[in-house]
Amino acid sequence: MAEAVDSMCEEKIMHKEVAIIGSGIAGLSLAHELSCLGIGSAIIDRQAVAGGQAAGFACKATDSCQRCGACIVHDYVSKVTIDDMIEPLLSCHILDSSRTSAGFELLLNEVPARIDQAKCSGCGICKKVCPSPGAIRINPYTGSFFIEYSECLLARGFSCSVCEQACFDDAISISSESVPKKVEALAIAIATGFEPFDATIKKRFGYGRIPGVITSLDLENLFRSGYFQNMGSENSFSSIAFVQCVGSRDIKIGRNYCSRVCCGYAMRSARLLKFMFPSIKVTMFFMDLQTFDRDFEDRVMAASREVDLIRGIPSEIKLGASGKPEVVYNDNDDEVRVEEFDMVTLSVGMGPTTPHIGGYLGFIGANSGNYGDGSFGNPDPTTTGVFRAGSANGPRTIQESIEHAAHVACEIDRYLCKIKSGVDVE
Amino acid sequence: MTRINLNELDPSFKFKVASSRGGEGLQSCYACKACTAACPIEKTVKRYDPRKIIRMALLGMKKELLESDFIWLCSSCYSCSEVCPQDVRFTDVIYAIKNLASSEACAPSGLSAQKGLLKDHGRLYEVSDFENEKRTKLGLPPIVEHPEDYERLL
Amino acid sequence: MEALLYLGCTVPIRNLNYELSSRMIARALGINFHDNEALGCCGFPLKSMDVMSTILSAARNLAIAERDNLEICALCNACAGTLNEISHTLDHDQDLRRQVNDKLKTVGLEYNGTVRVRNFMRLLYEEVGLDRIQSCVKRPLNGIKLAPHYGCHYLKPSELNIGFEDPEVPRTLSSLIEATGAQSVDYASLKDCCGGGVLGVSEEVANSLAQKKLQDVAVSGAHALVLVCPFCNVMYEGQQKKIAKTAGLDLKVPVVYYPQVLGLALGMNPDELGFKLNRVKPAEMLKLVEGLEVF
Amino acid sequence: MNSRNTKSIFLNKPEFSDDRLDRSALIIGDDWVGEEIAIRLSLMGLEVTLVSGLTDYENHGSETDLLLDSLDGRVGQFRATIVKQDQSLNKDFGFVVAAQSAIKEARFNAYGLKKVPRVFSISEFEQLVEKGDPLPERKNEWYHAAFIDDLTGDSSPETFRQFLAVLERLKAIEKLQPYVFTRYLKVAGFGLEKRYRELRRQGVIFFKFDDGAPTFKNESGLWKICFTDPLLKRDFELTPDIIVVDEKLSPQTPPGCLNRLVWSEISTPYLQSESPRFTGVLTSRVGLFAVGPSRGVFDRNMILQDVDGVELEIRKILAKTMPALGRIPVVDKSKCAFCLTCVRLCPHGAITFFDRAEISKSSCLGCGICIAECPMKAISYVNNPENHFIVGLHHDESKILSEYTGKIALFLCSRSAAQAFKSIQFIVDEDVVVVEVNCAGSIESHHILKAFKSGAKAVLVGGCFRGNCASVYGNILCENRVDLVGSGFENPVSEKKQGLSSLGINPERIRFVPTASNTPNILLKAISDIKRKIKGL
Repeated sequence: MAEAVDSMCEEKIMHKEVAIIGSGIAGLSLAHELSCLGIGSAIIDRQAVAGGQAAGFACKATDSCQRCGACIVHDYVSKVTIDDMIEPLLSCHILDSSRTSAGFELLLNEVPARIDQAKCSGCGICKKVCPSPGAIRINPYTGSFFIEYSECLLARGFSCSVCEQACFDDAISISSESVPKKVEALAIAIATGFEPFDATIKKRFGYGRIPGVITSLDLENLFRSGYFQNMGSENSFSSIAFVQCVGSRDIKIGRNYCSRVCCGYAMRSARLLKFMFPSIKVTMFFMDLQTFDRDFEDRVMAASREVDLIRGIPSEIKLGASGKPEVVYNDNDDEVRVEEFDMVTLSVGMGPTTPHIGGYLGFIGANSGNYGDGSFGNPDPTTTGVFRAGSANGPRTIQESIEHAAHVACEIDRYLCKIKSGVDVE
Repeated sequence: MTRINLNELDPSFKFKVASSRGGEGLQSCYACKACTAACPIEKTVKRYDPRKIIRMALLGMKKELLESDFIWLCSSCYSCSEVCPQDVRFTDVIYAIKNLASSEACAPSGLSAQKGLLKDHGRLYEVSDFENEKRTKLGLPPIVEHPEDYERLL
Repeated sequence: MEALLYLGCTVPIRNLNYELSSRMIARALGINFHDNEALGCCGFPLKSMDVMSTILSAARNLAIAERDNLEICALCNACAGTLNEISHTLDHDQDLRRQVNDKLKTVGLEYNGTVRVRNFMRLLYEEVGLDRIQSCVKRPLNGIKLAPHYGCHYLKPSELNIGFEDPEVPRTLSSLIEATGAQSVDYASLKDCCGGGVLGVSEEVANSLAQKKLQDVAVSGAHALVLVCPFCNVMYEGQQKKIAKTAGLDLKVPVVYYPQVLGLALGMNPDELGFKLNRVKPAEMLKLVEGLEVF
Repeated sequence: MNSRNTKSIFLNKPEFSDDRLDRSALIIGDDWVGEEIAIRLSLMGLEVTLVSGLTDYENHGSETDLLLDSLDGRVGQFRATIVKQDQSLNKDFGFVVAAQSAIKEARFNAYGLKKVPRVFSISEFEQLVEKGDPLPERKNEWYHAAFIDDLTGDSSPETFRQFLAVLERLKAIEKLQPYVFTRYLKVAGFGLEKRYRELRRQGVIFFKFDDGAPTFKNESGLWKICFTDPLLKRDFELTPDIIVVDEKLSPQTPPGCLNRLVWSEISTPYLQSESPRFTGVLTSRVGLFAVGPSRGVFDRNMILQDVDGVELEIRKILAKTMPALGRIPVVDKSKCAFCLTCVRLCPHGAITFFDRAEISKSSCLGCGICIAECPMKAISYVNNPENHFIVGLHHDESKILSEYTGKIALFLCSRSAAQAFKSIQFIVDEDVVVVEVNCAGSIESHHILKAFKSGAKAVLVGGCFRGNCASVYGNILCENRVDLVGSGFENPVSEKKQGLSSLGINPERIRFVPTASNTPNILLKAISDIKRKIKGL
């Protein structure tokens, strides 16, 4: 297979010092820091738009900033976009990878449907004519359009070029075949981020079954989409509950670790909702409140005046007679209560993205992405030349991911210095 | 209520429960309350609370726990075990505690009687000729008692 | 298919309607039940006293089934649950099995951990299947509304039911009911415990647990409560009068076993299915069965 | 303001040009963090000076006996006065790293405990454990040890990690019953949850109090802990053989001269501003870095990451690979009136003053606050005429002014509102004119007034949320100016408010909208709101 790709794309081999897998905040900031150190990199992502999960997070500012950091992602996207040292390889799937004498070789496949951003004027005709809803989307940074290939009819084996024909700017290219690409790099950085816990696994919380039960990521989308802002004054939205530790601190599902970011996340969301709807009743079910900010004490004190803090995890969320979720829990006075809420947010924990990586980077031995083990947070000693940045190495906030990426940039720099000076790194 | 002096309790009790069959999960509990909220008995009898029973065992309140009436109230529905994120398996833990109480002769008389029945008949109900006649009339095979096996095994 | 029918203590003495109807429909659906008179108590009642006694009692029955080279089909949820649990435990705990076998030797038995245990519903669901049941229905129970009650040991511990049933959103009994053409009615306390486990210790507590469900079913519009466990039957049928009296309620909830319901759909007559032995007569339900002479 | 510091503004004649950065660093804090950084920076070829991180001269047991007395300046040209006993010397540095260690303060007082032989702080006890003889005076069969960790609820996972380590070491001791009294278990550190579970299995009992914390009573020399178990809701007492008390980790109060350099909020002792834009070790002053406790991070691994962060940032500055800052204001010295407004208000300390104001290119982030605030209009972005407004005027005002007619003028901060606008640019109708600015702090009242004068229907100013501005308070200055234009200010002579309404313009036509790069909806709503309003006027 490798030969076949070789012959097809001889001119398309890209040489970079570092191949970064994942264009989330960790990948972006790592690429930026490396570039500042004079190290070139390629950022590979399956998605058509850089930014990863953090780009989908919402601003939690009330009348003032709550330091969630979600807004910074935009800065890094623009920094990376204008940087010649960094080659973004978006809409690219990794087919195969191997270790070579010079480092690593990655075989990629660029999806065959693309919009040339330089030509696109953003008229939106493509979106209007596209027969597959969700295939043509709006880039949250530029407002321009891109093709989400997994939703495109081409990806499902149909032939379709409606958008290409409709485009006034000649910006869309739909080819029948995907474009193979090859990247050669001296080091690999895994910045694949995290996978949110699949809340349907905890069936007793009724996610996907009971209307009004959402995950923290759904709540982000509601914030972003302006759902709450557009609710208007006649809304019937008067209560929301947060259930912490869904998919973390849970040995039954093999997640014997604290997801670290959820308490802060939920607290910020709670305060934002309280700011939007001053009379809303916010209840938070938790086990131990984790420090999430340097002024934790003040913030928790402030929050505890606004939020009903209930120490205890509910046993079940039921569908109430009125069609709203009912939470069964034991309150602070030891009474079992069944309380109806307009909305219940499950604060889903962060999990490793191992299943993806194991597939194509298994050979590197980079599959120990298990957050649950004790080595969590330490560099993987068995994988020379492979680095992990951001949440691929353990649950991290946006700022922590940026800081960790800076640290990994230094580590990569030291590694490259060593191999360039001929020091035996094994 | 009088103060309980921790110094006078038995710290080894928790290890005793944890080393009994079924009691292994006792020390995994971090008191998240999910079991209490799930327990159907707790809703009727406040003094039966899985989390509190675990706590009493952990603190070494051996005498009070083993002599209590409420440890026998578990309906063995496994609701607590299902919701527990730490895999405590409280249904098994409470069995272990009840076993310890039984070994200290604290079991309700009804339970000891059941053991007697099993030893005498090999089953919970004595099978009389009347029962077997009724069964034969309905075309069902007769029931045979095997007390000797149970006598030997138990 | 072949299975060793495990009756346990209660069914063959107190719940002959369950046994009768189960044998009837098994025969009709091609399940060949074997009887072995050596079987005894599963050991569940001794669990509170001494778990080891339970293990030995269960192991004895498992060993008998192993000798017969048959899988166990139990009618009682508690028996099925206990035997299943102990068979799992013995599968994974070699030390315990050695210990158990030392004891079993004294009664001339040995257990090597090969016996599968399922309750009758699981057998129907997995071996016969909904499609075949549906195709065998001669008299669809259209218009009949039934409230299923699974019972705790049917659903839990969930690790014993992987691939079969989900305790959070149970559905097998409902779909079995619907296979007969009847309508399965959902109600608030569907997953609640009957309370049978504490009846021996506190009748008051046990009754208060059962009461909720009886009331819910009474207002749900169901013609009967469908059970699959004699333990639950003790509460919902046996205690119903007492519960109603204590609480000052007018409760008359007919309680039937699933095999009785299925039997009707398969065209059997109520007498064969032991309906005479039901204490609260499901008269409304039987009235709705097409072409049936109401007794 | 400290008088000495004020004076130093005059005395510090810039000795370095921007192209010549001094390859030396001052590290404030001389324990392990400071030393790590010192080693790293030395390896980079920097000349390093370590001074004590303590402000209190009398009782410091630091390695060096150098103490920082004053500090001022900017990247490449920091000037410090360092005191060594009675001597005082001035020295110049290219960079400054604040790496003060955390203060560990045992919370005996917070819990009403007194230090007696059986009561230890966790650090003291840790040393006993290391010596191998941690349990004095074993009398009873069971030895009860009480560990008080974070009853106040504000502790860090690092303290819990310390407790875990100690408890793990104790497990070999037979018949020892440890109790941990706490509020929230801080397991949000890597690996802590797993270790916590293991300790439970080993028999450690954890009491978690929401309120009604235990009380400590001294009874004939022994401490008795009385508490209501939050779980059982029953009263207990315990007379432990030893009590081990946690320590509050807090940053050291930085020397006043440091605080002044970074516009740190008075309420916090941290050197990093609230804004999340100061990621890693960055502060609002280029070339001054905050590490670990100085910025609120206590985790050892994260502090070590900061050491890398410092190396990286210094290398960036030395290699001048910082992204082109552009839009650096320039002072027209002939107009400068010596008023020091710019010096006082520059949030990045980029402006020096010798005879006239001078802006350091490597320190300036180009926010333009100085331009807006200079009463003499002596400062402008002349070196990059296109860019007072990124899309806009200043030097070609007539062009953009003509575009205002009949439209809504949007003045948007490049870091927030302008980015948010990008994602809605295709949705918004064409009756808006977008003027992008580097920082909302550079928008002056006259920009707004000119827009109205040129026929704008309304003006909407989009800046960062409070606490988010990369120039600390550019957004607040801007908001105040918008307020002033809108509602007016009182004329001291006529005692009348003079604002837009005095010009016959309804003040509803102007609004400041706090926005973030990822809140296009807020901006969109603000635009449609103001459209609706002006329709009604």
